[in-house]
Amino acid sequence: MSNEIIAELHKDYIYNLMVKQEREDGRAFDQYRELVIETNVINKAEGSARVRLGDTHVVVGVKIQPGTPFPDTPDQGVIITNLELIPLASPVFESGPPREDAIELARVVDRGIRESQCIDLSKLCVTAGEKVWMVFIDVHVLDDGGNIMDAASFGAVAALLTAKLPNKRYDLGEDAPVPMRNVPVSVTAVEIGGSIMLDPSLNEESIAGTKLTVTSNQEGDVSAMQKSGVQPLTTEQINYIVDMAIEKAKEIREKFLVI
Amino acid sequence: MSNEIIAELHKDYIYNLMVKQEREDGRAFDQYRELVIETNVINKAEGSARVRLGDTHVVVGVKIQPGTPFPDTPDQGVIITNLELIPLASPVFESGPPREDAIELARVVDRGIRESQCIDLSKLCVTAGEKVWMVFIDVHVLDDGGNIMDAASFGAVAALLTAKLPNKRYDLGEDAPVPMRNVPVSVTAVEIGGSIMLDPSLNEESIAGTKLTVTSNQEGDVSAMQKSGVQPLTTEQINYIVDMAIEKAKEIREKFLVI
Amino acid sequence: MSNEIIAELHKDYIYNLMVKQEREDGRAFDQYRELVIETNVINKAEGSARVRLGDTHVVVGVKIQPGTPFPDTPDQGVIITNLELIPLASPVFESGPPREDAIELARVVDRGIRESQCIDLSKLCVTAGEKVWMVFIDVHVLDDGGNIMDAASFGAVAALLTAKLPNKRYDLGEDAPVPMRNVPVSVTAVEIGGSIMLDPSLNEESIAGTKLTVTSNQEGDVSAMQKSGVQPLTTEQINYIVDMAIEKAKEIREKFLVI
Amino acid sequence: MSKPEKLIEDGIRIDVRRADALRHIKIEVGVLNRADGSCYFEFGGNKVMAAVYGPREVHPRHMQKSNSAVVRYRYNMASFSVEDRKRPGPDRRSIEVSKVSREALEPVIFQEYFPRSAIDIFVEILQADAGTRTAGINAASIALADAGIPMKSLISACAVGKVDDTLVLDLNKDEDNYGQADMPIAMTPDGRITLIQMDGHLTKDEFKEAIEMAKTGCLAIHELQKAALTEKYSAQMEGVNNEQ
Amino acid sequence: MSKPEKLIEDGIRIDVRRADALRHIKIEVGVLNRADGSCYFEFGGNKVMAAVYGPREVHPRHMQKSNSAVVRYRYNMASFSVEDRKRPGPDRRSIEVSKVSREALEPVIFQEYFPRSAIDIFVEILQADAGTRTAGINAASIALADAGIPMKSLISACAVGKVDDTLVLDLNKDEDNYGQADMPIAMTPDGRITLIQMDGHLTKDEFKEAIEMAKTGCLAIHELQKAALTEKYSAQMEGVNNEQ
Amino acid sequence: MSKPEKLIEDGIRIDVRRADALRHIKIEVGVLNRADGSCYFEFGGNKVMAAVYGPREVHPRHMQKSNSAVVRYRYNMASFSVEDRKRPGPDRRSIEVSKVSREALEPVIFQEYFPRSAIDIFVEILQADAGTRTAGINAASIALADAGIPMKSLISACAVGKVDDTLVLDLNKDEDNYGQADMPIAMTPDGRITLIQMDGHLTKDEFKEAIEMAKTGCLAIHELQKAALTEKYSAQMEGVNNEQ
Repeated sequence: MSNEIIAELHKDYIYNLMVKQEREDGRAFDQYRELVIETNVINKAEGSARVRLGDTHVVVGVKIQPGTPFPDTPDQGVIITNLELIPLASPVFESGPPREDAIELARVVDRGIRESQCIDLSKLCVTAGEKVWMVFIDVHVLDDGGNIMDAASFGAVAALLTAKLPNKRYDLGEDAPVPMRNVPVSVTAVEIGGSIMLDPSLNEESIAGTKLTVTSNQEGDVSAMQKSGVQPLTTEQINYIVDMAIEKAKEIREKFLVI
Repeated sequence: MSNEIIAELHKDYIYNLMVKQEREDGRAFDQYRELVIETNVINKAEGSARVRLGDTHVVVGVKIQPGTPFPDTPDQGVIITNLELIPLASPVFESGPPREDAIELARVVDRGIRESQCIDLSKLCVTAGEKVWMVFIDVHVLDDGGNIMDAASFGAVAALLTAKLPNKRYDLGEDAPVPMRNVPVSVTAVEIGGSIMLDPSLNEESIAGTKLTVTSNQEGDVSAMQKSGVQPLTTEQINYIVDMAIEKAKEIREKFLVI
Repeated sequence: MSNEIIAELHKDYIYNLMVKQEREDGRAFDQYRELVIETNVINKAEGSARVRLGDTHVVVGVKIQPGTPFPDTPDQGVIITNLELIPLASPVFESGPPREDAIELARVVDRGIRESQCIDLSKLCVTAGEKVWMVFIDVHVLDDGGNIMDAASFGAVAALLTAKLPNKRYDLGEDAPVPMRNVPVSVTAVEIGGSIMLDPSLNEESIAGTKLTVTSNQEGDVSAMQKSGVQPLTTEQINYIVDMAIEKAKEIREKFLVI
Repeated sequence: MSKPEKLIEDGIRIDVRRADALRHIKIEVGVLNRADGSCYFEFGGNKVMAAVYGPREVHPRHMQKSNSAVVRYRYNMASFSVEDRKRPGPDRRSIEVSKVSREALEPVIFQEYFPRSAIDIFVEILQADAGTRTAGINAASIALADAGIPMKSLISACAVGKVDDTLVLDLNKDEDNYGQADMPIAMTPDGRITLIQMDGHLTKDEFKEAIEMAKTGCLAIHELQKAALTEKYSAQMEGVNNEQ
Repeated sequence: MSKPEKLIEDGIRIDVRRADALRHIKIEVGVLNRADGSCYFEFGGNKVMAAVYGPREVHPRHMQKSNSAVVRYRYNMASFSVEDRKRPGPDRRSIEVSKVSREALEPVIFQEYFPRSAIDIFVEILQADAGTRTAGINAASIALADAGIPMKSLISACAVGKVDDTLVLDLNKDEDNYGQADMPIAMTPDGRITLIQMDGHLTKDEFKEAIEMAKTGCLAIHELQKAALTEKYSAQMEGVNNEQ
Repeated sequence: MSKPEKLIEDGIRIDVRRADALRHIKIEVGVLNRADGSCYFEFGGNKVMAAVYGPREVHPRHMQKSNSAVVRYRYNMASFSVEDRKRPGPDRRSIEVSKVSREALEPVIFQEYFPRSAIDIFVEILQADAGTRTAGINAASIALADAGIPMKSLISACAVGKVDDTLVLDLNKDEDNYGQADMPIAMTPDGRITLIQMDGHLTKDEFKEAIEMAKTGCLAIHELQKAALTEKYSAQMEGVNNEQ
């Protein structure tokens, strides 16, 4: 709870720094906090990753099981993304079914993956109309230090990049990698007092009026976008963020290529 | 909320009118408010109707899909009736799963249709024991001006009378009308200060101790009945309402024959 | 509610008795209250029993239906135990889904039956991998006079001992008894002020810091055990209770052999 | 079972009753220790336990009424009470039955004596055999009296139905399943109807005959209810009888 | 239907629109009696009813804000509004849509005028045809004005998408199903964006063009919204226009 | 995998342990920023994160106790922690585990120091491998100390089981699946047992031997817990050790 009070006291301080074009932790406006991605951290999962982005800490597990396809896409696998803001991760998270914040986060992570078509869903079909692979992406947030959005998204992509289709377990031959054909990268910006900055810390997030998340693919095109928060943005601000996000995504994508 | 306060102030007024054998809106005790039924208002539904009964406004959609029959009636279609008192329709309705009032309304609408046997359920069988038509009747209340019961019931019957079995969509031949063989009509009466009157307005409903809904078929026989509310009724009152309801149903039934 | 207040006033009294090695109702520390077990009390159930243990009153019904086995045990029947603390049975029970107390009771009853292997689950297989008997044990508590745990357990075992597999109803031949090969008996002790006593009454239960339930089989071996409550126990106390419980179980088991 | 060819033969029903006969009724008053009042009621194959708690505090608070008690009624079927196991917990049917049962009893309870308090009625169907809601109301009415709740009168309930084109009192399960109409009714001893529901098919004349038949049934049940309470509280019942 | 071979032919879309044309819009203001403000809105095949209640008391109390009104938005699809019947009640999609729609409207509401109170916005989708969230926001914005809630301006919303490699305004259902990108936007009349979401595939240049296209669409809708309100409240609208 | 022919051969278990050996344990203290205290605990293949918040305000209010803190414990398995994906949210098993785990820790917490407040313990099972509840209790006990909650002592927990008619300490997954008995135990360093559960089959003598075996295991774990805390808080630990 004390964290909350400190955050409150920091608000003015951060705001005042912003005016001087500075951030509390000394970062440049387009600079991310330290990002550490470890993969294969959960051996019961078909793919997994632990992401530490500054003080934020998430674990993503990918479980893959056979299931029935949707009637309108009989020859395509299914992606289901779930994210829980468990009370272990923050004094302000509560037990119970996911609320709108968690649902929004899960759906934006999901769209970043789905809309970038980074997974070739047609290769997740075992028997058309009958059996396809169901890919469950479960994001477990352990410590909320701000910008869960990007940490979750990085974790999901990293877990997928190392995930295996468990063919052997279901007598379908040898295990094979999940058919990934792109590496979408989500970049989140906030607007505070007219300034735009990337990768908000918890304190920055708490005083920002609005967030904009832009997911771009390795061709540098936009796959998904989400504004979250009450403060309006101008077209100029949005265009500025999109340009910045596409550049920053290229830099972050390098991290995935060495996984 | 102001509507609620006005209703409160009206109570004495209405009660006093009642004693003088008068109603607030000048209607005779056996007179319905203006009733307008439009059908085919929702083209995504297999059948639909909009009902305005005085200030009350409901939309009913009928969706028809193939499904599995119940084990004890393998050669009969299935009717499922749902009614929601959504918070858009009244300051006193709340979000969330249906409460006892909504459930009672749905079940009485359902029984009026089911028990009058107006739908020939055996003609809703596609393959005995395997596939039958599931008829979902969904009542959406948009404005509660009193006597939702009858408005919902009229809407359900009107929507069914114009509904089509979507054979084409499921490769089962040409679309065909829902096999209707009767037109049940629900008539609701209230007792206020010893007087019986039909089609209560919102104000009348709020001061009535009890409601009695009588659904009769086109032969003039009773198919379903429900007393709702705490005030007891005498046998004489009930018999009087049943006689009145059967007569009034004949008049209202005319509205359906021109659909 | 008055019962609750009386219980409160009794606490000191009972505690003081304990110190004098006495119980409120004059029982010896290892003595159960009067136990009456009637079976076949619900003819819609495949097996049933009514248990009165002092002021405690439970009815247990066993329903048996065909169902699909779990994938990892394709040739074994399924036991599902449910217990509800319905508000009819006590002023402190509430409506709604089972809470931790009811869930713990259900699971301990279940383990007593499951872990003693008193039911030969392999004989509940109809067609391996496809159809097995599902045995639903539903415990309905009607009056909470203390030690629901043992009353529920006795009722479950008694109901099973008289239950029939409904072969006839499902065209599988003649009805047959549920294949029982042991009679597990649950015995619950409490610790109050250093003394150990069996079968706590409601008042005793309310002042006891902890309960220990020991289920033993007819060979005198332990099948299941559960400590419930905050007060720690020493190894000596636990061993003392285990010895006592095994002896007492032999005595109680006699009741079942005459069913 | 499948539909029998005839549900009535020579005026005799499949359970060897005449058209106007009730099933066997067994009443036990005050059978539970924790409840303030209780009643075990057998009505044909129905086995029902009713308990009353109150007047007591209302939780949650916002349900309190400042000038009267709030009456709550929970009708619940045990999972094992029916042929096919019922999932535990309330379903739409039991919510509706609870509502109309509560409304059947409220008119005779002096709710205004207990402002800001709750009178809770719990009815558990242990075995079901057509007529559970009327069995529950009969039991609950006795449990209220057993709890000492001030009442204007008892409430008695039974159903009338139509089978093989004949009106019959107190349907059994087969008559309910294969009959043409079912009409449960609850009433005060002086004939004021506090619950009426109907489904099926009745002509206007049949309806009027049915309602009279139900009255006769309810009055017979009322005598049994009184007798059961008198047996338990010979002295205290004086007052209750005077109030009626 | 399965994917049509071409969604655009000679610059004309399958519903005979040009790339920059909106679908037919029909607006009725103040159509409900119980609500404090309401609007029925047709947008192509979308049929949407919006109602506003408030400012009114907040239940549950702990949701109150001491220095401003709390704005709540409930987007709900009727079961019969879509091809395959939707289960009643909120799902994950409708919870997200409710959130972003609320955030699209909050910036123009003078929430600080009504501390400790609630402004409740209910949007029911009676018929869905791609673009329900933007239809809902357009309707809700008018319903807020109809309820007399003080606002800095109206909010207007529409989507831009990409089909057959061409940017098009206001996707219809087939374009939504088989198109390459969908980007709903909501904005104030002076171009401040209060909602933006996107999925699919847009190059950076396409994106920038798309956002301009959306602006044009929103401004056109804004004129229709004003006209509908003016028609109903020719006199009262003076003030609102000045505020813009 | 299917049941191995032998779970113990020449006194050596399938994971090359002797009957009385614990699996590998790894402890990290204070690994989370937001929580007031935390501990990451690996116990064989179990990976567990525990966090403690409090003493803090109780929501909802009616859960407050006027003369002590309320202790709450939430044991939760991540969907991906097990072979077959687990549906998110509490199930009956996790509710029971949460209850007995809370009762295992409450006796050592000075709850009376913090009336009207809550001490919340959250345990997340990230990877499960038999013994998650004991791993969780071990982790939670350290997290409580890390949060500075006054405690009489730490609590240590492990299971004893029976496989191939032999008593063994600290079952692994295969021993749990194919063994004959499983008995998790939690205790104070001075041997007072705060959790005991058992299922399977143990003779009276085996039971008594098993409980002694568990004690030895718990004491070994206690040393590791102390060491991990000492490492982090060499100075502050003085006080805690004195309290024991």
